[in-house]
This record gives sequence, C-alpha cells and structure tokens, in this order.
Amino acid sequence: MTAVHDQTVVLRYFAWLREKTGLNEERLALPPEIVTVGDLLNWQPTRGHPFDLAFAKPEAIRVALDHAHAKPGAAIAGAREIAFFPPVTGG
Amino acid sequence: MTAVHDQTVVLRYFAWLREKTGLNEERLALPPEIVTVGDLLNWQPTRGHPFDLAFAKPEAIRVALDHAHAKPGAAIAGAREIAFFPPVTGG
Amino acid sequence: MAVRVSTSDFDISAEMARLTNADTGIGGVALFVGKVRDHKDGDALTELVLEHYPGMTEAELERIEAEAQRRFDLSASLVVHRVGSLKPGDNIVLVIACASHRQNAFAAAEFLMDYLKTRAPFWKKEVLASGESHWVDARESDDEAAAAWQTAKR
Amino acid sequence: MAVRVSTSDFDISAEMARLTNADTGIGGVALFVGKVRDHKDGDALTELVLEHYPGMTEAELERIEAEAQRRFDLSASLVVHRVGSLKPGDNIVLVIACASHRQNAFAAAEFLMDYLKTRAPFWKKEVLASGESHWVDARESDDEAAAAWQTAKR
Repeated sequence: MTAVHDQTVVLRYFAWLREKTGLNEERLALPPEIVTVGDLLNWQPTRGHPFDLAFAKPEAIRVALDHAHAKPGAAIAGAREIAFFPPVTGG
Repeated sequence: MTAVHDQTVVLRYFAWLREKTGLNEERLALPPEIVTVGDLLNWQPTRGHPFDLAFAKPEAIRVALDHAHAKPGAAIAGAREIAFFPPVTGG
Repeated sequence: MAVRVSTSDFDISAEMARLTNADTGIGGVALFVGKVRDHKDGDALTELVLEHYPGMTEAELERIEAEAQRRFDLSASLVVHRVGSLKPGDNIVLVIACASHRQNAFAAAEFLMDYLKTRAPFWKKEVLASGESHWVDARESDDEAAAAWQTAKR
Repeated sequence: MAVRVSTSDFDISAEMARLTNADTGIGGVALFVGKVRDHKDGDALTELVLEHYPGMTEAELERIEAEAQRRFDLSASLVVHRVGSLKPGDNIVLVIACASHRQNAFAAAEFLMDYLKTRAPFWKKEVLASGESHWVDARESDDEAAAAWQTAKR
C-alpha cells in the first residue's frame, strides 16, 4: 500500500439494514484508520442515529466487498463497493 | 394345507427368459414335490429343451409370486401367477 | 400419490402443476428425469427397448411410493415410467416428490429412484449402431444404493 | 451453465429442454423447485417479498454453479431465482443439474440449493394475514447443510 490514498467508497444496504438506515446506498470517504471489515462494522454505530441502531449488533451483519462475501478480518483496501446485509435467506 | 390340491399355475417369462424359452406364458400343473421358489428354479432345467438352456444359471433368475418379489425359500402354495425374469434394469 | 406406465412422453411442467396446485403447504419439489444416453461404453446406441411386467409394475411402484410416503412425509408424489422403443435423448422416467421442506423432497426422490432401479420389473435392451443388441445387465452399484436405505437412519 | 434472476415465473419443461436438447450424453437430470408456503408456524402467509443485491447475486450464483460443475462433472446446469412480490403456491427458485448418471445429478442439485441458501444475496420478507410483516431469519440448519459439503469426500 502506498502512503496516502482516498478511501472513497459506495456503501450499500439491504433488507432490514436498508430499512433501519433509511439508505439504499451512500458515497463517502472512509476514515484512514479503517483497515478491515471488522473496523468498518465497529465504526458504523459511532456515526450516530440511525447507524447506532442499525449496527447495534455487528455480529448479525454480513459484508461484501465488490460483490464477494468478506469476513471481519478481510482488508478493505481497494474495494469500491461495500455492502451490508443480514444473513441471506433465499432459495 | 389340506392334503391334495391341484397346483395349476400360470408361468410368465420376461426379457431374455422370454426369448430363451420362446414363451410369454404357459399354464400347467406343477408336480406336487415343488414347494418353494428354489424347488421351482431347480425343476425348470429338468424339463429339457429350451428350459435346460434358459434356466442353466438359476442364481441369475428372479421370481415373483402373484406380482410380488419372492426369495428362493418362499413357499409357492396358493400362487396363481409365477413369473421368471432377470434382475431388473429400469429407471 | 400416483404411478403410471406409458408408451408416450410426459410433460414435466404439467405433471408438477397437477401435484402442487391443490396444496400451497408444499415448500420443496424434487424431480428426477432419466434419459436415454447416446452411447454404451464405446459404442453408439441407436435404440433402447423397454419391456415390463404389466400388473406387477404398477403394484411394485405403488409399494415403493407408499414406502417413500411413510419415510419422508410427502405431500404428493408421482412416478411415470415409459416402455417400448426409445431413442437417444428420449425421457425414460420421471419422479416427483413434494414436501414441506427441501431435504425430505430430495431424499424421497433419490429413494424412489434407487428402489425403482432395483425392484420395479422393467428390463432394458440396447440396440447399438453395429446392429448388435443385448439385454442390459443389472448394476451392483444400484443394489448397493438401494441397500443403503435399509440401514439409513430413517 | 447459466444463472438468471427474474420477476416472472419459469417454465420447467422449456428450461430443461433448452439444457438437454443439444446433449444426448445426459442420462440423469435432477431438478428442484422451491415454492412459497401458505403458512409460517401458525400464521397464514399472504405475501413473500424477495429482495436481492443485483450484480452480486449473479456473481455469487456463477461462483456456486462453477463449484458444482467442478465437483460433479455436470453436462449442464441452471439456476433461476425470482425476486419481487410472490404469493403462496408461487415458484421461488429452480435448480437443474444434468449429468451422465443420476448420483452426480442429485448431489449437484442438493449442493446448488445448500450453497444458494447460505451464500446468494437474497432476503425474504414475510407478510402475514394479521398484517404483520418481518424479515425471515437465517436457519442454522441451512448453514450446517452447506458446511457439510466442505468436509464431504468430493
């Protein structure tokens, strides 16, 4: 990784996360201290209402980086689209 | 079982047993000493040509009594239709 | 619950609709279609002739279906098996198992096929491109698949 | 090999014909259809709303299908999943797996469903006759079914 880069990403929300945040998606620059998916899940509720409620139980939330499932330890560097959603229930 | 009874049955043949015997079915009175399916399988080749050839390997032949699979030890008393065929290969 | 022996082809969508239309408690439907393959080992196959034992076939299929119903709590099921002269690509057999949940539907469809293959009185004769024809031998692997259900948990 | 997300229903016979018409080496076709059930525990269900993540859904279904192809040597396969507003009795999902023999076809169809249920980004919202609605919780049994494939022989 080179020293400074802009972590501007699109964040997307689905199912009850979409309803609780009131957002389909948002574009923003993430703070540089956010390195992993886990960092991101812990940062979300610190943004205040409605993110404090929507992300009150980060362990119940799944994350995808650029359309692929990602675990809490995964690095977000380079991701352009990050999605938050509950465990899937299709089929 | 009462003492004397007529063991007149219909014998049916399928697949290569039908081809080797040249018979779809025949009606006959079985000798009274034939008690089980195994007895019947051992008796068939003693009838001479073409039964000697068709029943040369009785262990390769399956038997049904009145439309139900029967093992060599099963008693044939009361059966009205007895069928002979190779192991099934449908599906 | 129904079984049918037929010389003509089946319409999968229509058969499934007939089973499920009346029952909206069905959540999972597993289906299997067996088809005539175009080769046997190295040789090209030109025709498959299916013989059966009328009367016993229906009786045996009904016994197999009743056992599947008992084991897997099926909402509905169907077995259709064709007989007569078939060509490569033709459908041979259709099995449909409907249940509340997918696990029972899948297990029942596999059970029906495993038992049908080892107990229902059908026999296949293969006609090859060379002109040679022969009755198909039963496969030990089919007997083993059916036997495995006898020691299965349910 | 194909995946499709659709608001409209599918025709099972037509989909299967499209997969099998070109390939007479196919001997077994296993299919699964998931349907909307009319109740949830004690309550009558009036509507099922299916949301998904366009783009990721297709990518994930393609990954699942490629893994099934690798494991089970499939001749052809298809996954169709509906989204939007569905009613009791409506079809939700169709999976088709075509192989030379039935064992691989069955195993692949089960694998596709188990993985689809735990990895493809779809979410169900149930609307009950009482007017109450809620997002469906993921089932632990589905996670266990998918996890079992990771320790399976093949």
